[in-house]
Amino acid sequence: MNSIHDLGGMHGFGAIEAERDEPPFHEPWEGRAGGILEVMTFPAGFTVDRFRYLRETLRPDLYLTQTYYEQWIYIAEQVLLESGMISPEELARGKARPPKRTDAMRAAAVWSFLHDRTHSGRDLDQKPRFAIGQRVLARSMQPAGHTRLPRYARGKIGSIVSHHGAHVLPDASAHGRGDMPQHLYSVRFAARALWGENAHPRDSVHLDLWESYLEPA
Amino acid sequence: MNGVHDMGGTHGHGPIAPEDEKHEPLWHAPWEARMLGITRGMTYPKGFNIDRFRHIRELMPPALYLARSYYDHWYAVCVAALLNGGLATREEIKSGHAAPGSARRNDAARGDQVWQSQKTQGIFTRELTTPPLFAIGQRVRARNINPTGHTRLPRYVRGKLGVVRIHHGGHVFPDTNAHMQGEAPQHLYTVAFSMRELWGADASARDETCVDLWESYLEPA
Amino acid sequence: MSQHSHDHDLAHHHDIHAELPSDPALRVKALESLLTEKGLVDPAAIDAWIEIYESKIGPRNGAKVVAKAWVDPAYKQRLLSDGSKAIGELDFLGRQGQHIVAVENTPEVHNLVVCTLCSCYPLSVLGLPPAWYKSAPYRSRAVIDPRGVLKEFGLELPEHVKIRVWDSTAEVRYLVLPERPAGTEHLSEEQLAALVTRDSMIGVGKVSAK
Amino acid sequence: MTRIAIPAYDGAVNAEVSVTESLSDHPHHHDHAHDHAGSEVPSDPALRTKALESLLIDKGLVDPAAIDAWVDAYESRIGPRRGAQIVARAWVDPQFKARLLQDATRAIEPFGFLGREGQHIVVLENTPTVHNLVVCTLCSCYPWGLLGLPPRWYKAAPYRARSVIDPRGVLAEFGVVLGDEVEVRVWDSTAEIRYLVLPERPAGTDGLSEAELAELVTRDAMIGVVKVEGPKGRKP
Repeated sequence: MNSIHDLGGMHGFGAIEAERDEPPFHEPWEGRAGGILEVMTFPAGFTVDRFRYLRETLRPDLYLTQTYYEQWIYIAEQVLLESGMISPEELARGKARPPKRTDAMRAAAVWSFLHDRTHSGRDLDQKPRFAIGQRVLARSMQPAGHTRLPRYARGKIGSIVSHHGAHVLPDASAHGRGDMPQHLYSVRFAARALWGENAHPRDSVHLDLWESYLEPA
Repeated sequence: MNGVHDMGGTHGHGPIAPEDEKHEPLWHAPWEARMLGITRGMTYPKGFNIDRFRHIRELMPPALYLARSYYDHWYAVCVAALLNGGLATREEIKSGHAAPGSARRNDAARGDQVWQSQKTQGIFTRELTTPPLFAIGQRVRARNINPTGHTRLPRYVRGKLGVVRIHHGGHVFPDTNAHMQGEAPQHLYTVAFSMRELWGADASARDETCVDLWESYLEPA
Repeated sequence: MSQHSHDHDLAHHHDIHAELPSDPALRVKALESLLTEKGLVDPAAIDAWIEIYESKIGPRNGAKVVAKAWVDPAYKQRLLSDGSKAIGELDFLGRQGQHIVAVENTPEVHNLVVCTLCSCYPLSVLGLPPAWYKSAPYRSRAVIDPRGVLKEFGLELPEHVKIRVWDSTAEVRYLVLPERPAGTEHLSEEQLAALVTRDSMIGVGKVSAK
Repeated sequence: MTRIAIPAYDGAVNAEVSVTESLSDHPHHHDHAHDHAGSEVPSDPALRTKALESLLIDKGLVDPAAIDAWVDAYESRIGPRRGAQIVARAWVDPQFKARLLQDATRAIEPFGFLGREGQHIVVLENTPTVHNLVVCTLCSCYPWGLLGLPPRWYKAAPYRARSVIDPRGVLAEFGVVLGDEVEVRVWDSTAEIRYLVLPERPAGTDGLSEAELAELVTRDAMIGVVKVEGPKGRKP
């Protein structure tokens, strides 16, 4: 979706405020929020792409004002509500109704969970459509759901820098349509192709793009 | 600038939820009327113009721009104009009162002048001696430019091919006027872009969007 | 392409908003008092502006233009070829000099007006824009999903109709000339004008005979 | 509860899904009857988090000790020291460096860094003529397994918006001014590939051990927003 999360190339946000010796968490609740989103019980079929998509559905002004971990809490609430694991009444009142489940991840399992996390690479019989060095056009597409093709690259011509094998397609995985793996490529776009003749002639931006985002140029 | 004000084609803002035309009040709160009157009637810094007004609105912090309502944007612009023009101080804005001993002007537009002024203000056409570069029916491409200052070339048409539909003659150029660098008038055209060109193969084959674009936004295609 | 353009001096007003009351009614009241005290605004001028938009300039002006075009083919011709001049003939009390282009709806073409970048609107013929016209949902979607937008206004157009969206990026203002509804042959110009809605002149509605 | 239409989890697009905006005291900005103040404070996230945690515990959906373990992992076990060890090794061991640039995922396997997203690491080498910079414009993707949690600025709008359109301006804000002859390569992490910048080894570090070199390597240098500086108090 072309929502406010698609920030690449936007103006008006001011200076980057880098903090010296930034702690992992600025408040204890940030750690709790982070932990909840990692180790809580998710509905069957939940994916990292669904997680990202839900973040994108946050109201645009709140997306810009809420901190990162506040957004995670929003995501947790959405997951629980949309899956029916928690009812709106339970969430609003903060009181659980039985039954209570007994299968939450235990502390002893956390370290190996971090280690054995499933990843997005998949085997695919189909041959890659594009070769390294080939010129490609990022398609002009405007899906209402989740996608990882930023607006600023759409309709622009780049060249394939590398092929990463096949990966789960976020556009499908975020909406319960399975993995639908596709070949994934790093594509280099000259800054001038993206931003016009005032951009620096030596600069470039690289994006990881799925095969269906691209067509031969 | 590529700010949040450049909303064409963005998602996530929810339903339009219009009020019924017959029942929608002119003002949703009394302060909205006062804010309109202030905006129209107040004294601005010298050289201030409508393009500058729009640009200052664009410079609002993005989250505020999205969260606040229309006349509240006007409030933000007026406050910024007063502060930047040295017509009021932060303390005065906060207190709502002039600092003791500060100057008082006597040249604000009077109530009895309003009717006449609203009839005459705001003419943006300018005579040009240079002939137009583009003809009606000609294919043109909107340039891919990303200025950090004010522009009226929306992001969603940049780099896209269109057809000139109307030639409007010379018009004040907002990109310079907003920065008080002069009116620098240019030929203005209405350019039609097909929805497929703007949004890709899934868009309607019949529909189009017409956008008013100044000559320097365009190149022959 | 530095982020900090020559206008970065404007940005210093940003941080003041956090120090001001959140209630706009309070802020606007304080601003009005301050401007009055400093002689930067005449409260009577504020009243006069409000009066103009409350009782002098509004969509009735546009409705008169539309009704006249419906009953007078020669006027309609002039309206479509030079909107500003044709509207000038009606001698409205309203603001002069707006550069107006009238676009005609037909059974084949439906026109829709928006301003994606701010909220430009044909004030002189329609008065103040409705809240939804200025809101993010309309501004963002009118250009990418006009059929979906029209559906939200209860207007479902057949596939064969061509939609033309007009994004008002300049000082040219667009007025939609809606189709005259069937069954209105016996009505007077004045009666016809009473049928014309503001929404139909923005292009989000059609005029109905009832 | 405000209701907005979003494509639903089950794949049915545009189903109505309840959202929890009402929990955060914000009047919805489409509701013109409300005041639209900018200084309104969202409901305290600490309270909101606590309420959520209690509820999840009551439902048996989370074990609080597991949250503790997760927090501990990122506070004390997983952080930029990991990436620094890889960089230092590459500086002292040309063969390792070659393998790292060829296939980073395999090259760093022996370090035993458990890898959140560890399977798809790409290492980008900075040289006097090429400077790499990593961003995620769409969300906040970051090599957690090698650098720990991303800093706040990396996740914030200014960096995400500007690094792709004005990388030199961004770098200048971090104190790095690059000459026109240098090529800037920005990497926008749109997929599950995670990028780690291999910074240039600073001059005057010939006598340093691998461990001493690792001490010099900063997180920001491995994101690509700064260069690694030589040891303080030493002359190059």
